[in-house]
Amino acid sequence: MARISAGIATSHVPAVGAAIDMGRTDEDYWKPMFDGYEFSKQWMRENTPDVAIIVYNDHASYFGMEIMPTFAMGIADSFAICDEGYGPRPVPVVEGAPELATHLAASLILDDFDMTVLNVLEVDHGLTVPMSLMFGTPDKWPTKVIPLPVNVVMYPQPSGERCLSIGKAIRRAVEQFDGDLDVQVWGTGGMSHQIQGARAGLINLPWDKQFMDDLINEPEVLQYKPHLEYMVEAGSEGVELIMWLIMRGALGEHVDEVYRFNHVPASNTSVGHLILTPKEHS
Amino acid sequence: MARISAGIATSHVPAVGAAIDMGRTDEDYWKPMFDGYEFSKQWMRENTPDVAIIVYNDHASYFGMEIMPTFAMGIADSFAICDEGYGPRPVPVVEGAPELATHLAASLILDDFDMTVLNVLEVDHGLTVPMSLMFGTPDKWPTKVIPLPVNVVMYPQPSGERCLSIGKAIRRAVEQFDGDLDVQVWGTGGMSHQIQGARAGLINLPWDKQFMDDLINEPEVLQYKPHLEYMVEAGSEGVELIMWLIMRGALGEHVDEVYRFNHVPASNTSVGHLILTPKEHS
Amino acid sequence: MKPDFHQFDDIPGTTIFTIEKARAGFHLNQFCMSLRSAENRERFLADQRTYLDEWEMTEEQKQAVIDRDFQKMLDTGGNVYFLSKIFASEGLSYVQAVSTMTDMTTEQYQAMMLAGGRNLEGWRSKKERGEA
Amino acid sequence: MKPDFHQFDDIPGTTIFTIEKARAGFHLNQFCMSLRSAENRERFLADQRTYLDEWEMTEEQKQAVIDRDFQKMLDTGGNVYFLSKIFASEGLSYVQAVSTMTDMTTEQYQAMMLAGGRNLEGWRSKKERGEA
Ligand SMILES: [Fe+3]
Ligand SMILES: [Fe+3]
Repeated sequence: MARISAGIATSHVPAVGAAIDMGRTDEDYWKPMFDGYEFSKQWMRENTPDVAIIVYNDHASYFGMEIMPTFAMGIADSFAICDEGYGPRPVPVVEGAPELATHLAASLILDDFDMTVLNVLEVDHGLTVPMSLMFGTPDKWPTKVIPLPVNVVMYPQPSGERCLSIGKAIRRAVEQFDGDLDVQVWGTGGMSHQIQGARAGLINLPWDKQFMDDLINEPEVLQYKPHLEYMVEAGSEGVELIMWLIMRGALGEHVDEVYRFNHVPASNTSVGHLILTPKEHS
Repeated sequence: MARISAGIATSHVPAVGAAIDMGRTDEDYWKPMFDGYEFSKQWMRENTPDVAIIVYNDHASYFGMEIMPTFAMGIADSFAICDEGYGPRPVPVVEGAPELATHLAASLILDDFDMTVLNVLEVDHGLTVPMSLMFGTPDKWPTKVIPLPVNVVMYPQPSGERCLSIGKAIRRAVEQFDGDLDVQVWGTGGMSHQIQGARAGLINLPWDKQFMDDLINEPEVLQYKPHLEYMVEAGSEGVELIMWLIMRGALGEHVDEVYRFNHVPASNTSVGHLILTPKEHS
Repeated sequence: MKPDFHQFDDIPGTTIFTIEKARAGFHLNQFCMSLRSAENRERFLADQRTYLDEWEMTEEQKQAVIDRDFQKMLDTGGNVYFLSKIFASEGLSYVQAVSTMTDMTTEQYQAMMLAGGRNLEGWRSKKERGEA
Repeated sequence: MKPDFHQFDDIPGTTIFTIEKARAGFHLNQFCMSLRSAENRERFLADQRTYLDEWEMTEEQKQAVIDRDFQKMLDTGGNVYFLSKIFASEGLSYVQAVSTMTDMTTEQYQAMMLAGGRNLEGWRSKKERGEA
């Protein structure tokens, strides 16, 4: 039986990827942030999953406006790295987990989630920056990946209830997979940030910390937070945080907090990071 | 207030489009079938809607296997005609209804349907053959169209419950649109047919007729019919009929049967056609 | 709900295009999609082998295309709507192509359709037919 | 549920990319997408007007691109992730480009970020700010 062993939440700031790729992680600006992920890299070495289901959003990198799925899933053997305008990040190609992905996509559709199935997908910083933060700079990623792109860019985004609910369905589906796999679910994006307009640069660290508390302790209440509140309180791009709800839904009712980290700023963003594990018998 | 004034169900056989395009509708083979649509063309002249929401499936015409959405919606100004391998059908370009479509797509996402939004779409015989059957061969289509492509080609298809349910959500959304529009919903595809394998040519007219009765009178029961039954009893391609449930869901609890027609065969297919209107105060 | 990809196995003479089959047939089906343009149809018909070698298909799939063995194409992950682009490129109709997958000639198949189509009796279950 | 595209109107200094805006900005955003290839980035930078004229954008959108007036691009349907391809093609970072939409210099903006970012107080509501 496959099982979900942990959930990871982390911001996915593009400048963090650039800092890694240019070897600038020891600079004064960046060091405090990267230091905050040292625990996680160590923890991840000891808890490397077979497969990471990475919930993220594409940032106009692979998907143009021709087609905008609400929930999609990459079931391919591998996923190339997007050119986001600066040339592709120099990171290894991302290896897929087609057997689990096929099972998962089918299970979700049978559970009335209207998935878009992707046999071809290139992945952007939303997916690769979290991998760099958790795994460093290996020649080959140590885990296989199922990309789960969510529309968080165009209103209307999926509701918080829908996000928590698809997370729960992912948990059920993973547990029904015939195969002994250790699976993690990663929720990426956020925390508070706004990268457009006269209000750009908005950061709301107290709100971010409360969001983390609620995500851990009260996801059934947090799911009803309207998107308008994310946008007002955490900035127009803060609404990415609904993707953390998917990760949380996949962990079951109660969780243990393994690690928590906050840092301001990385580029325009409040960085937040959690490692959670399902509480036994929950 | 916009309102749903009628539902149309019809098969969408490609050979029917070819017969129309080549002017062969008076031939012995075709005449009985086209005669069955004469009432409908007349009725449609008197009941031309402002917008037809056409539920259909793409037949590997626009969508390849790179990306396969479960439910999509075309919100563009217009939709070009696909080249399905024989050159594009010589029919007018299909004009969109972007304001209603935008409202509708957004409403459905807010109701937790995980729509894929299409700003670009070319439409195939699944959409254009029903238009030819209902409107004949005008220089310009008399109605605007919102294409709603559904995955019925790859298992798992959306469940019957999900199809009926999105139909109901379409009804709610149309009624909430600020604008005085007459809207029809068309469900296309079916009836029994199988166009592959040693069992090709399967037709099950008694089953088709029962399906029509149940669609009209017992959609709340019919929604639970498993896809396996469609495939066994109505052929592997008979599962297209789940798209009729979307139309039915959009008509409310009770309907009047304005017209019904069955004919066997058109090419490999049992042809079925219904005109239904919502019963007043239902 | 756990997907059941084997629930279709008992249907005689029928290949259901599942998400698993779609993965196996991906390159075959993408090759078919390329035949939506007149230019590619011409190139394909002019030199099939060369055209097919541009695609990451298995040799079995390529040979099935050259042989117009549609059943083999279904078995190796093809879907009939994709495969229709192959016979459309030669101007063949669905009836002409589909009948090749049955044990009938096109004329016999046409006659069966005109007489009301294939009767379901005897075609519900491989077990009932003694095929399973 | 009826969509409410106006619920965001009271947020100061913020443009929410709705499905309606996405329609208005479609060609602008598709132009931006084209800059994902190095070849197109070069062509664009070599002759911006000619490159822009290949797209069905409004004159207002084209001029906004030439002026690097990102606020105007947002107003006419652009989304910042798409628009990022414009400043990426010149090697600019998000901070450099984003700061041009504020009333600060890039240095002032950087300093604000280092000091903890923009404080939300006073930035919740246009009505509260007397802007509405
Ligand atoms: Fe992001
Ligand atoms: Fe069809």
